[in-house]
Amino acid sequence: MTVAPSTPMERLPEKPVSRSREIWQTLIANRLAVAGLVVLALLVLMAVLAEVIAPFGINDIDIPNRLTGPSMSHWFGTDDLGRDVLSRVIIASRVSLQVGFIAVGFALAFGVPIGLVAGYYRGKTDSILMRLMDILFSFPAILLAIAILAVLGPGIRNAMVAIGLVYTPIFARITRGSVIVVSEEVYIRAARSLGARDGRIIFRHILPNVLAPIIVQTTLSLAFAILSEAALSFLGLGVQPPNPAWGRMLAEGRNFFQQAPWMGIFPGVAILVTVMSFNFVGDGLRDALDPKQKSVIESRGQSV
Amino acid sequence: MSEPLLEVSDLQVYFPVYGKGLVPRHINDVKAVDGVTFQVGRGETLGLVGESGCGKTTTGLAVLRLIEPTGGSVVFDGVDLSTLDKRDLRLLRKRMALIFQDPYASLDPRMSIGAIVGEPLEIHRLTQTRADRDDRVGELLELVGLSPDYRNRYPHEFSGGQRQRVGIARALATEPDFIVCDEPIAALDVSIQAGIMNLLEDLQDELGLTYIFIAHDLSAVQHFSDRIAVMYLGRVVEVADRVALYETPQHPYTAALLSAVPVPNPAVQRTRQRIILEGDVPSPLNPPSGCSFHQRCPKAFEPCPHVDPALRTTKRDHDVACHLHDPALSGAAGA
Amino acid sequence: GDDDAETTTTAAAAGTTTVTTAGDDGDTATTAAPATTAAAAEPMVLVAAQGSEPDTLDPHLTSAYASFQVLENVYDTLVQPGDDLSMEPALAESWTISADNLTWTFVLRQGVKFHNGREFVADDVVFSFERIIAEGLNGWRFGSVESVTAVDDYTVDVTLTVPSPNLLVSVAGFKGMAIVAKETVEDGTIATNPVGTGPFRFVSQSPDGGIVLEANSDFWRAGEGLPILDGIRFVQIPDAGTKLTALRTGEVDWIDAVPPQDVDGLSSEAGITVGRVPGGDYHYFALNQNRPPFNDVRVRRAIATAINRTEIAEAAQFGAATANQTAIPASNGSWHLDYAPYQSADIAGAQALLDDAGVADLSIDFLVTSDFPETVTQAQVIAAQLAPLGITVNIVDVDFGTWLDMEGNGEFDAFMLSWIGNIDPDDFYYAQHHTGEWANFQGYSNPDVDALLDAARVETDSAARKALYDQAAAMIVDDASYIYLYNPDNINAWSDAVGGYATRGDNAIRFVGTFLQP
Amino acid sequence: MSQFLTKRILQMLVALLGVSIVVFALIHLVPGDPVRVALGTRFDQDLYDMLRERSGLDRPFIEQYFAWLGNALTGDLGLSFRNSQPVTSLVLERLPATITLAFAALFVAIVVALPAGIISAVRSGKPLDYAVSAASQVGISMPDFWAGVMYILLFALTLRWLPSSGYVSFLESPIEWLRHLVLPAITIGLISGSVITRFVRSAVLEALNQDYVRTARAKGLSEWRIIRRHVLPNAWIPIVTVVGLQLGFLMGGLVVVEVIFAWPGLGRLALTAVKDRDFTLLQGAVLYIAFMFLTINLIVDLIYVRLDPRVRVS
Amino acid sequence: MSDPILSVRDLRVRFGTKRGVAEVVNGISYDLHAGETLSIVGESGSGKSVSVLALMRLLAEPPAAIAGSVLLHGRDLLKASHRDMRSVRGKDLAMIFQDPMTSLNPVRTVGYQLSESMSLHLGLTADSARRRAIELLDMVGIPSPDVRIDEYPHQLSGGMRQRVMIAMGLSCDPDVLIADEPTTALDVTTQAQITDLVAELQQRIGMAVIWITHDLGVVAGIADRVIVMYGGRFMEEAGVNDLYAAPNHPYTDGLLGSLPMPGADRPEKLVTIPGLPPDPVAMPPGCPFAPRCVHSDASRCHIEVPVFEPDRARHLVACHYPLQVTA
Ligand SMILES: Nc1ncnc2c1ncn2[C@@H]1O[C@H](COP(=O)(O)OP(=O)(O)OP(=O)(O)O)[C@@H](O)[C@H]1O
Ligand SMILES: Nc1ncnc2c1ncn2[C@@H]1O[C@H](COP(=O)(O)OP(=O)(O)OP(=O)(O)O)[C@@H](O)[C@H]1O
Ligand SMILES: [Mg+2]
Ligand SMILES: [Mg+2]
Repeated sequence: MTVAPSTPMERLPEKPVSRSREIWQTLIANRLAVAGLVVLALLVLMAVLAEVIAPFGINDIDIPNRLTGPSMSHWFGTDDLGRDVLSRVIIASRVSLQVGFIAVGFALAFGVPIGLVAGYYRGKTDSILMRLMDILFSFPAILLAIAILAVLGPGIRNAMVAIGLVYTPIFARITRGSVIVVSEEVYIRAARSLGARDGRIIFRHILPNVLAPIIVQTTLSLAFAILSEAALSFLGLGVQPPNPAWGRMLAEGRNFFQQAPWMGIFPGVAILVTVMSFNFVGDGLRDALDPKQKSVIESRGQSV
Repeated sequence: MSEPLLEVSDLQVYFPVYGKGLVPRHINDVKAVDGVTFQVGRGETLGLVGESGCGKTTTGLAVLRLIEPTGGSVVFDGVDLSTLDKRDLRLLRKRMALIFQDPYASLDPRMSIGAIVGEPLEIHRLTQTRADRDDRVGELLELVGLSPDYRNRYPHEFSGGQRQRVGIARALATEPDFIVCDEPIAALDVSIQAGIMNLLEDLQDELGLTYIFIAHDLSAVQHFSDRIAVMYLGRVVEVADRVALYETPQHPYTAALLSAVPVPNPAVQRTRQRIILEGDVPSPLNPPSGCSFHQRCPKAFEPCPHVDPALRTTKRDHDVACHLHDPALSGAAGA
Repeated sequence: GDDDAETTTTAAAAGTTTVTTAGDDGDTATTAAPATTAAAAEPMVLVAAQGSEPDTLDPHLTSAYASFQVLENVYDTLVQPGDDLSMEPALAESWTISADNLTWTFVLRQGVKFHNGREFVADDVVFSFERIIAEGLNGWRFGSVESVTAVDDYTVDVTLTVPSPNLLVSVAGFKGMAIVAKETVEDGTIATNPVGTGPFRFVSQSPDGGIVLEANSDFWRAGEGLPILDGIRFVQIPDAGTKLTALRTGEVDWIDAVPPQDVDGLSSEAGITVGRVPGGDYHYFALNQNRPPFNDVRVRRAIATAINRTEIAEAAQFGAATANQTAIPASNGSWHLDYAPYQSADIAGAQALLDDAGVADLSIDFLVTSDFPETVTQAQVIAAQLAPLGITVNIVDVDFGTWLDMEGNGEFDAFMLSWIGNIDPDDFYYAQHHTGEWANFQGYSNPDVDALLDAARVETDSAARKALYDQAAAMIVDDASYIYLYNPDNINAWSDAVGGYATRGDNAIRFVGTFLQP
Repeated sequence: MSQFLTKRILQMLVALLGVSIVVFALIHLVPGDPVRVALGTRFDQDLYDMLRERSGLDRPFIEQYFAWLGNALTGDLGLSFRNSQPVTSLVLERLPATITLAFAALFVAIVVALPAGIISAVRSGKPLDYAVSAASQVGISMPDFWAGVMYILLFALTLRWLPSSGYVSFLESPIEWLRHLVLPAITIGLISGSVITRFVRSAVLEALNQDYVRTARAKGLSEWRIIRRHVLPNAWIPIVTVVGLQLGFLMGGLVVVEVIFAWPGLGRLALTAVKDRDFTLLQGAVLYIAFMFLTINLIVDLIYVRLDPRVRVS
Repeated sequence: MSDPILSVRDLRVRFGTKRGVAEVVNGISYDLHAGETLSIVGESGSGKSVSVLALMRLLAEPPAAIAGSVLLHGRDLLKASHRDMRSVRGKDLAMIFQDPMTSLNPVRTVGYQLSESMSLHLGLTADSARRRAIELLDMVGIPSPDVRIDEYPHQLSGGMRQRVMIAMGLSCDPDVLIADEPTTALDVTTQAQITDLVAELQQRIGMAVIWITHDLGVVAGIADRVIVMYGGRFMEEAGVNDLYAAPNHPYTDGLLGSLPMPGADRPEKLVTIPGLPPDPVAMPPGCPFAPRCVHSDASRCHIEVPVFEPDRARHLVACHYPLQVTA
């Protein structure tokens, strides 16, 4: 094998970079997105190791020490049954993160394709799909939840499905709105001229160009899903007491708003931190998917 | 003309015009293409020229069924495109390509150049491995005068001419039989123009490609085409061999057009006489009665405002739609 | 109310007497009647906040406490529980019992008028009772009634199949047995426009204005200057915190319940009075005796022994409750049984019982409902208390509609709820613990208890009757048919401007003697 | 035009029919029934059977549905199981409060979200953007009951500026109407506003990157005018979509806020109907919500056509 | 000669990219006088568009970085405040963009986009702005201007959009019009109409024009002076007659040689300049054209950047070995 001599001037030919790699690289060049990823990773780690980390058990009732404020022994204070709020927040992360991610994942997995298809094909397909979504959206979420409980049986997994189902029409509508506009772009016609299948046009061309509002809705839904888990828990659909979930803790804390604000504040902060870090990642992802924004980010790394 | 690869007859494309009001109502049509008939032979290049807005792009799109024609038929290689279902049409697209007039708008802003050019290969599974595809993309970029190093860059990072060449590379990727080139060289410097035309010619020679070549640069059109069709307000008004059209233009519009071709010589260009077209430019929204050119035609005479001239063959391979060349009326013209 | 100033003054003057004669048992200080001022021209309307919404205003068809809060002031019953919960005359001035104890004859008050102006007569009693029997939710209370007949306009006979010493409580224990005007039933307006004989007349109901009542100037106690208020407006504030705030800001004068955790704070707040009396309700849980191992009395006793009732009451009610091992609270003077066989939180004793029964690794599906949130809290405390025994409590928290279904179908190892508003021991025990009775969801069956309950039902001698119930109650407690927890206090709160109101042991909301001082 | 509307109205009717079928099916699927709930713990089999028979609940499922549907088609939505009131009037009674709150909240939301979202996009990556983003995320993460209780404690209890709860009809007293409206409207408005802010930011950011913005700059237009006249019009579609969704939510009633502020809205009615398994009442409430939502979506679809000339009605 | 209206000095534009810094415009200088037409021709991708966008400060910074100076009426635009820049743009300095589809707002009517700068800079009322917009559309040869004015960009053909852009550029009678390939999508008659229109305006109001194009025929018709650009640098600058008669730079020569001649019989092949243009991320150290130049020599061309010789005032060429020496 011979090594071809190369003049110093000659640049090595650029390797084609795969799209996902490129997005990832741009994403991790964004400080906030990295911070978000790190926090999310820590949260997930916390959820996995919850039992090990939590200083107390989730149902270590201690009535005499109920409603005591944050202290050395109970950093986040105690709740109305004298349980350690910190421990409950830590253990609750498991359910809440799951609910958030899985429910939103469900809604994404169904809502976005429905919106894409409806917005791309318009006409009858659009009418049928969107009216179905309208029907779904019209239901009081609680009724839907109770019905799912009845059909699938109670439990956290079904709670996720229920929440996911509630969010599906929202994703569908949001997606469809943007798809309708993007479908009219010339590059869509160009893709069609190449003989691209509808599926390809929808997922390769339209989807990346409508991702911004979907990302926003995803981060929002995450917060709402975690919160609405509380409502479902009350209907027996979610996690059952004494197992904690952030939304449920917040809801219970409301009754002690004046006596023990920490009962609600800490789970609330946990939700906020999750949502914020998710948001940072979402914003970073959006930028990474937008080549113009990407250029701006890359140019920061260059001394021009 | 050799055996036709493409036969377009009486093609019509109307764009609906909607009124104001809460719920838009269809009130009128823009007759962008209104009864266009022509053939393109295998291995032939048909130049398509005409005034801006006369329907060239729309014709090109309708021929490829990228917009649904309102009427008429397009037969490609013996197949009436309107009879094809979605899937067959899609498969046929491997053999037909379009170079878009607006290069930037036709490039997906979120795809890198490499992905854009590689897309047709992927769609029609023309390359087996990723590496193959990357190689081929590099080849294609090089072919149009772009460095393969640019493959990871995005459309907004390119100059107008570079974007146009990306579009050309994409169109060439599947090695189609037939390409509609809608102003493929408008944004290129002359050297690259020459390079692209040479490339297209080479491909034609090697692979027997067929082109519809839409351009405003009549020198380039004449250089590149075998036959040239002149369009005016949604119709073909003259079709002729490249030389015949230049040397003996029959339609007054063609003559006017030719007289306006700029010459790259300041001395000549600044002293040249152009045929100035007077009168209002007609609109496809409400085309004039009779011959659509009559209001601006220096030679208009009695029948022109009333009778719509049909495209008829006057000489061998030379068709024109003008009363001046209607044998039945030629006497009147003289009068 | 459109009463003029003069009426108000007279009414107010009479207020003092009423309050004193009503025999206030001293829980609430009797406030002096309001002084007559120029402001008296302003109608004296009490704004009362309810925590939930009345479903229907038809007394025979509602089971909502919120409806009864309103109807208590609109309707009358033949007799009514007095402040000590013994029955005192109301629409019936007197009553006599036949020698065979099978016919009760009620002599009705004369000159009483319905709010629509028609006079109240015996036919109204017959009509109302027949309606209750035929379609009312409380028809079961008339289980022993054979017929109701009007002897004349002012005399009604109630004929029984068996002697029923608790008949008075059954026919008049609360406003579910109210005497209604026949015509309102026939024209269907009863559900929205109740017409009764009570101290206040229904005026209107709307989503924004709430329920408006005005003083009934023809009230049969008008002679005593009752009612004093010109009117009452019931507003519905479902959130307990908001309701409390509304009381604090003066937007409302009275609230129907106070979240237990707020009671202490509120009591010491200036301008607000908290009325708190031991209540007649009881909280309990029951184990499903149709399922092993809960059919084993040792297992049930083990659980009853292991729990700490005081802690449960403290946790759920913040001390506003009294732990109790039987059903009937001490405040129900006549029927209470002081019986507490279980050691509190006796883990060792409980373990011994379980070992004896050969039960280990017990797991309990515990049915509770967030519609009654204290059940959820209590279940968690119980779960913690049973944990040392190695018992796993799986709390099943569902909505009440589902809860009822699951309870009815026996889909539980344990369920928890409370019974409210009982006065007579029969109401405390019979339906719940008699074999095969409709409320016996836990599947308890003890022939001895059945015999005692049957006998007590028809025993007309009070002392003998008490003895029978005491025996039955002890057996029920020993068998842990129900595991009784505590009796919560009844709590209301009102602004200091409100006078002549007292929280009652039966939780009836009576504003008949209430007044407002400027 | 009329053809499009006719088509959409037909679709709406079909959708409403679908809604009613699903409500019917669901309510029969879930455990518990209205009679059982009405009887509560005082369960009595005879009474139960009698009441079921009287309300027709003992008949086969399909038969019940068609009986209901037959009446519904004549405009009679039946009587509530629970209190025998006509469902139509129960729902109508709640409408003014629901609609008032929905629009007031939406108003607050838009007034907050548009400027906040725009500023955040224009100053993207700058401190102001972070501040707005953080605020909107707090708004999203803070549940309505928490926010509502805080406002009540602050504005009603401590400052005594506003009443803590209740609803007063506009006709009765416009001033009281407004005073009672402020807190609930702000509670939901700020949450909705946080949601809309995120969308405004994202849509504006997207449009700001386009070439026509450069053209507008080349004309010498001020940045604010460019935002208003060139960027926003291109950003409207996603914004209008969420606003439509938000309005749909709001029109359906907001259980928690209605509870906290003792607001006589539809959310509580629907919740009660679910809890009571009051099928007829629930049908009425859900049909109303569905109708509102379908109408809003029809309007949104029509607005799309206005907003982007390339979009056609389908 | 009078003072120039616009004078560009040592303008440089770089883009930070992942691959490195792209040196897209590498120090260009020129003057523009009232009434004058300056044509910039050159290699596709040589930096023509970027250089004019830079002087209008319309490049996003980052990723672009701009250096040098741009004096308009003696004031440096690169140092001007945003507010000053706004008052200059559209009024003193108007621009016609190369890509008419994406440069027009898809959701605003043609009329709206046209009237906007007129009401801003000329203070016209809505009505008169509309009237003038219709007039302008008519002037650029769009049929039924009264109907088209209410249409949206996507309803127009490519050439019509381009003419809308032109009308927009002309609407406020700017001192300097920068036209970036304004007639590429126009047929020759319409193109002639446009060039006539611009020439007429130049006559009337002394507007100076920078006309970027690839159409050497157009250049021959309109330009006073021509600049040939390659690889971010100016290769040659001369009066239009001089340039066509005697191209000095090998690149200019190559360009002119690539033209297809109208009417002529089809030659076997068009002549092209072999090779690829330089990569702006890795600019060759010497003359950017050297790698493709038949006359280049390794000792000078590949090492030393040729510059304009200042003494050859009327015909400047940046080449170590110019083709001919003009008198
Ligand atoms: N945003 C960007 N990031 C990186 N490179 C860019 C960017 N914009 C333009 N370029 C590069 O700058 C160079 C000059 O582009 P410019 O658009 O000025 O060319 P041009 O001379 O106008 O060409 P054309 O005649 O094809 O329009 C090109 O090589 C292009 O790739
Ligand atoms: N989507 C559309 N909606 C309405 N009218 C349209 C649409 N597309 C094109 N038109 C109209 O159709 C006519 C023909 O347009 P077309 O783009 O085919 O012209 P062209 O010959 O390609 O012109 P150019 O040389 O300027 O590109 C024009 O009048 C144009 O306004
Ligand atoms: Mg075109
Ligand atoms: Mg350019």
